Amino acid sequence: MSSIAATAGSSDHGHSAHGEDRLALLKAVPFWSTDHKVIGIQFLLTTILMLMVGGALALGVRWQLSFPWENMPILGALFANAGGQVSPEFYTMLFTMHATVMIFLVIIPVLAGAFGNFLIPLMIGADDMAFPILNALSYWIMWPAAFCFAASMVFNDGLGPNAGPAAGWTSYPALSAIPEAAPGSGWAQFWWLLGVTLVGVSSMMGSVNYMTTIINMRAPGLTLFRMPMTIWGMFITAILQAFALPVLTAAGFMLMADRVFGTCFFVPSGLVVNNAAPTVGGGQTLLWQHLFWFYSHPAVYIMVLPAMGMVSDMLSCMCRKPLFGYKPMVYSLAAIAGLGFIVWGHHMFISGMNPALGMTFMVSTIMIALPSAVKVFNWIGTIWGGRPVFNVVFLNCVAFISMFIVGGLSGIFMAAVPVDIYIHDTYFIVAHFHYVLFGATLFGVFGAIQFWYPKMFGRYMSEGWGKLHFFLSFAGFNGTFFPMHLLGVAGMPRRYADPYLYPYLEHLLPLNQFMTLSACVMGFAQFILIGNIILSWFFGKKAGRNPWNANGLEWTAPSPPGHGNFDIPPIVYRGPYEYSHPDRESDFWPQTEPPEAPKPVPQQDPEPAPA
Amino acid sequence: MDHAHDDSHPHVNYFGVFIALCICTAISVAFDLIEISPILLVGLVLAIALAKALFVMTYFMHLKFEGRWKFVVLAPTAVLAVGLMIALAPDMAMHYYTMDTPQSKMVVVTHGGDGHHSEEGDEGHHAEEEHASPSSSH
Amino acid sequence: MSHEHHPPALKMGLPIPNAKLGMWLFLGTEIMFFTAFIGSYIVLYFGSVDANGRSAWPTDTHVTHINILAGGLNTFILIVSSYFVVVAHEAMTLKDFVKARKFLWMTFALACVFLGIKSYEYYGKIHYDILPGHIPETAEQSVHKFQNNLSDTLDRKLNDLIPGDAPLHVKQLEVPTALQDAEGERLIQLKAYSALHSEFLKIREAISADKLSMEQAKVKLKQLQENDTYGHIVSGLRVYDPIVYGNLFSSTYFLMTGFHAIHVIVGMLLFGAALAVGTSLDEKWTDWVENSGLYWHFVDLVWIFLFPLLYIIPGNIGQ
Amino acid sequence: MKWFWCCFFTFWPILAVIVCLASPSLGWWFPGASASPLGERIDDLFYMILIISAITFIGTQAGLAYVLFRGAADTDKDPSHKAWFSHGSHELEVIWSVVPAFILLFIALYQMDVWAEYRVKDAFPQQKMRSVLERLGQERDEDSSLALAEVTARQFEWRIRYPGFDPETGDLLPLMPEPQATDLYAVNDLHLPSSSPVMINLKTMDVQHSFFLPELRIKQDAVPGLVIPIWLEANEQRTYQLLCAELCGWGHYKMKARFVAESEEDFLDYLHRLHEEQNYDRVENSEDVAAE
Ligand code: HEA
Ligand code: HEA
Ligand code: CUA
Ligand SMILES: [Cu+2]
Repeated sequence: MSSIAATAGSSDHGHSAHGEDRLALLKAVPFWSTDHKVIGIQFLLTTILMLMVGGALALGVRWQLSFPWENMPILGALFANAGGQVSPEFYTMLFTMHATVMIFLVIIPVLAGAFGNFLIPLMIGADDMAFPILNALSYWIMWPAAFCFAASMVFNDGLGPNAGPAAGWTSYPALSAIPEAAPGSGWAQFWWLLGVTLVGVSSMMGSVNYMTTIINMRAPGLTLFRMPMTIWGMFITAILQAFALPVLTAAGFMLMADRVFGTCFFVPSGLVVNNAAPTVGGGQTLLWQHLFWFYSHPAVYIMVLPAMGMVSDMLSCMCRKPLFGYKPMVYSLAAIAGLGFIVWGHHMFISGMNPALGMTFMVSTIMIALPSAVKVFNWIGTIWGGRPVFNVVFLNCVAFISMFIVGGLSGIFMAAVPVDIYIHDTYFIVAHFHYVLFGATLFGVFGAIQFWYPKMFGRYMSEGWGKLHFFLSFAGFNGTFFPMHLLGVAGMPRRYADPYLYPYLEHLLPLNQFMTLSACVMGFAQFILIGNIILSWFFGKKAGRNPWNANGLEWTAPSPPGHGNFDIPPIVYRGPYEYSHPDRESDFWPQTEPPEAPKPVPQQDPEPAPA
Repeated sequence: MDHAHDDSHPHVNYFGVFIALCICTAISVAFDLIEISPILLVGLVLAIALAKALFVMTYFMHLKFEGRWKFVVLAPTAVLAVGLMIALAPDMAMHYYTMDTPQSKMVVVTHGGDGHHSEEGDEGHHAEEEHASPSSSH
Repeated sequence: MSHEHHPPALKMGLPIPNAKLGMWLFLGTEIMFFTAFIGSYIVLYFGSVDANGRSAWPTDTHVTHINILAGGLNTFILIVSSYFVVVAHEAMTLKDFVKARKFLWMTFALACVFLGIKSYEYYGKIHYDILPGHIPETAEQSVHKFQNNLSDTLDRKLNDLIPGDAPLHVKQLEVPTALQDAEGERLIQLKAYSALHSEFLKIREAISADKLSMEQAKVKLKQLQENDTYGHIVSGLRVYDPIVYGNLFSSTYFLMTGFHAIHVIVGMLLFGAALAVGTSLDEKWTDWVENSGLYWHFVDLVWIFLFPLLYIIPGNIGQ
Repeated sequence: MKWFWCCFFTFWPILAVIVCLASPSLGWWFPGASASPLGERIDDLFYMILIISAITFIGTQAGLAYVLFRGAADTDKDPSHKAWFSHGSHELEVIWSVVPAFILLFIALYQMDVWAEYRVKDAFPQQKMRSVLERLGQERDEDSSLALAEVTARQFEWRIRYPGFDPETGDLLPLMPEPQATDLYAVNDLHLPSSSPVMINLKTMDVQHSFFLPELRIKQDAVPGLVIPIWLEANEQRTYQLLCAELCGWGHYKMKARFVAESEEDFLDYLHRLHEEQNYDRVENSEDVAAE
């Protein structure tokens, strides 16, 4: 912990007077506040809560896969009746809601909602978002959405094996469009769709807000190519959201209408479902898949681009070295986003899509590895020749790179259509997306929590506990998800409540049990994270304005920043990655430091009286 | 309505634009009344719609007087909007595989209606008749 | 709204206020929203094929009860209202708030007219039961629908004649006793009912034996309607001709026009907010009027495309 | 501590590689060698991508380990020494975009044939499929369907329809799009001739399902409202697993069926057996039934 440890402590003392401020930010959390920092923290705490909910649902899934049809402890007693046994309907509901919670209430809101909100104004030197009220709404609308999801779990027969949406998070019709097709999903599916629409509205509000803020409210001197990668990531994510999400919202309305008003966009006529009368209709089910993936493929990049941005910033700071290839990094981010719009069909290779489309989508999908490759190599290049500090932030960032490579490479297998014929809808897919979603994004988020925590609360998080959390998460994660590749190759289909019905899968049971064990380790490791977050509020080492000796604008504001963020309006003179400049004494060069400064001042900290 | 000629910052003859839009609408409706080949009609009517849209955007929405950012905002949506439809077409509009629905097995004969505008006529739907080849699917 | 903190010379970004930029970006999202609807409509239109592999979309305006003149009128109304909005905004920038209010009011009124015409069209659809999920697509379904409608009519009549909560089949059993006790008008009604009911039973039997074609059903209904005793009960009934892909047609029609109408209502709310402040409308509202105006023009734009796509082109292409 | 983490990030890729190398022998690998020629080509493609990505994986992880170790060593040597001040290298950027670009383009183009053969109707081995039908003695005219059976998925079973025999000549009839009086039916039991390509039509009665033969590496969704042709060719005469691979409701996991690949004679025999079972009117038993 060379240079960081050396200087970080020095600014501690000046800010002990901020104690009052620090709590003020937190105290606002349960209430309506339009301050972007409060909203960011609200989002962060909510998503961590939801991570536990989604994780508990995942553990339910894992239970059934390793101890099929045995009574489930804890969760079983709570939810499933029939003596705690997981019924097939309940299993379907478990993985549907697991994915829903993780994607719509954890990953998307933690990136765009929590870090987007907290960081965008601070990193561009603005005092708040462009539309603070809209911003607050975009948080509070999460709760009705969460309520809808909860309602979708308890509707119909109440908490029970027959309740809940039963069509997976992809919600393919006709299963999702015809109530008779999934007995018990009656209103549940409707509530689910309503919930998705509401999170959609929330993200849409957020994205318009972020775009406006980033375009129009940058501090003087902060040109586009001086923006930190985090901001680029958030900006491009917002663009993706803005242009892809409305399509899903529209499709969601169509599906809702199919269920409720008797329309038939996704229901062909003449289907005999569950011995009911043949359907009256005329629509096409594939239309939903196209519209859904037109959003949800860009959405997977929504779930990773901000993390890529944050990792770039953290890596550069932790290695005390400029980001390797800043412009290629920006362009590749944009290229991923652009290509991301034209690859959605790779989820539909074997869905009866026109084969010519299949080929087109294969080529575009494989080519998306190119900008990703540029990013990976540039991250490695950033560490190369740097002076890394092996702290929790850095470890999580390295894990991000390492895991993203695995998840990305498995993406190539699936992008190759002939191979996808075999591995589609097997656990290979499940492995792939957990590697990118948890392995990459969540580790990035863990790092980001550690990194910006001092800015949020004015205190450091514990390094020791952080490392333990990292170690257990990493080991548990790989223990859970690496074997899924092998299950996939062995042909184990996903969304199976009982794969062992098939002789050729029987011998995979022990492996599955090992994975469940690892999942428990990983799951319980998250308690360490939560403990670390809570305890550090009270006992963490106090941090000054710039605990990591970083260059970004956010570090020139007090920790935690008061309302309006900056006590001195920042003016930007350079990019955010001028670490270890050979002509300077200190190994960092804040963006706001005027170039004509007669003597390099190591610690730029004018100690203004707190407001 | 001549008071529209007030001069404000961008000098636009809003009333003129308005008249142009009305004329376009009238032409569209006129196409409906005259005999004209369907393909020509589709082309013309869509062209007119596009023209109207451009009128509204350039003058009423003041895009003519905005900076280059307008392209940055509008070009991606335009490309995506058209692209989405083009990408949907091979699957949804043309069918690579045989359809297997009752409708797709019927032969629909339309005895083209005699006139256009007997609005909400007294009888029910009367012009179209289908000769469904006896739906033998079930 | 927008915070302009930095001196303009140092301001980064675009030379337009945040609110306007935000509105434009929002309109970008709206374009994609309607693209999903309109795009789906177009591909479904061409994809709804019959045995010849050609689109069998119901296009005849007599069948679909699409009224091109009503659509054209609505186009005109939206254009006028768009024009009024620009005039109102111009008046705002010139600080002529009286004039601005006048034009905002007129816009608001025109939006109401638009919705009125829209409801008239909807009413026509509802009247002919061109509603998603209700439309028979084969002769068989037409006949069944006729049977169901007849049965519903009878049930309603029965409930009128024998009020109470008892289930229908119980009431049915009470009819003979009621017939004995009744006199005067009630007796006539009851007789009509039971005569019709026995006709209904025959029809039902014929239908379940597949012995009533649609043409026969029409003749039958005509006979029923001409009957002096019970003709009046069934006077409102109709044997609906089947419309192939009618359900999909009405789904898309209601989806697109419905969401457009919702946007119109939102626009009215935006203008309503500016009008609600009454005479205290002042320059603080200029941005509001401008941005609501942008939104309103977008609503107009959507309609400009819906009009040819829903009204003119299908109405002419089918023949 | 930092050395521990360097080793940590080096160790796990090594472990991953070892696990992968060991897994075939532990049974965590393909369910047997591919049982169809197309499947063999799919496997080959899989292995090709596996090799490319293994090289990439090892390469990038080794690179990562190298920079970590080097970084750790540097901070050890001279704590006051600053990091390398570099904003990147144009040449490197070009190299590491162009090289992967070629590799990726190669992967993409190399897949096309197999995909076309599997999915593009004109590229199906129609000649071979026709000759099987001829050997089975099917009366054919030019445009009768090449499909030998129609598989209809439904919650939660597979229904199979075979063409029947001509009541007069006893010849096998072609499969008609609409059910015929002569058709033969079976549930969850698909029989087809082996060792030559045969085609089936895939349909669904209700929601979306997916026809999955893991040993043959074949998978195709059954889409409501569409008839999708699939062709397959089993190398061996034996019974294979048939699963459903697309979520189709609570019973998705139990849409278990079997696919029996047999010789052409056995297949005809099977059809004859089906024919007899179906036309067997239980006359002798009718009294027993009435007695009950
Ligand atoms: C954060 C989320 C995320 C990310 C970033 C990605 C990234 C990628 N994904 Fe993934 N994907 C998902 C989330 C994500 N995916 C989810 C959630 C699903 C399943 C949804 C469901 O069905 O429920 C899915 C499903 C999915 C499928 C569908 C599979 C199926 O259902 O049959 C496919 C198919 O092509 C695919 C491909 C890819 C590719 C090619 C990338 C690429 O972007 C990866 C590029 C990165 C690299 C390749 C690594 C780095 C590069 C190098 C080291 C350079 C050298 C490499 C080579 C020369 C090969 N993904
Ligand atoms: C960001 C997204 C995300 C994340 C983080 C995760 C995390 C996890 N997922 Fe998730 N998963 C998805 C997204 C995600 N998943 C998606 C999109 C699907 C597809 C669904 C579909 O097919 O439709 C899926 C499907 C899926 C399946 C496949 C189900 C199937 O197809 O049948 C499995 C099976 O093992 C699984 C397991 C796990 C596990 C063990 C974790 C672990 O990482 C979780 C670790 C646990 C915690 C972080 C919480 C710890 C909390 C506690 C320990 C509290 C316990 C309290 C009580 C019990 C009261 N997931
Ligand atoms: Cu059928 Cu899954
Ligand atoms: Cu994807």
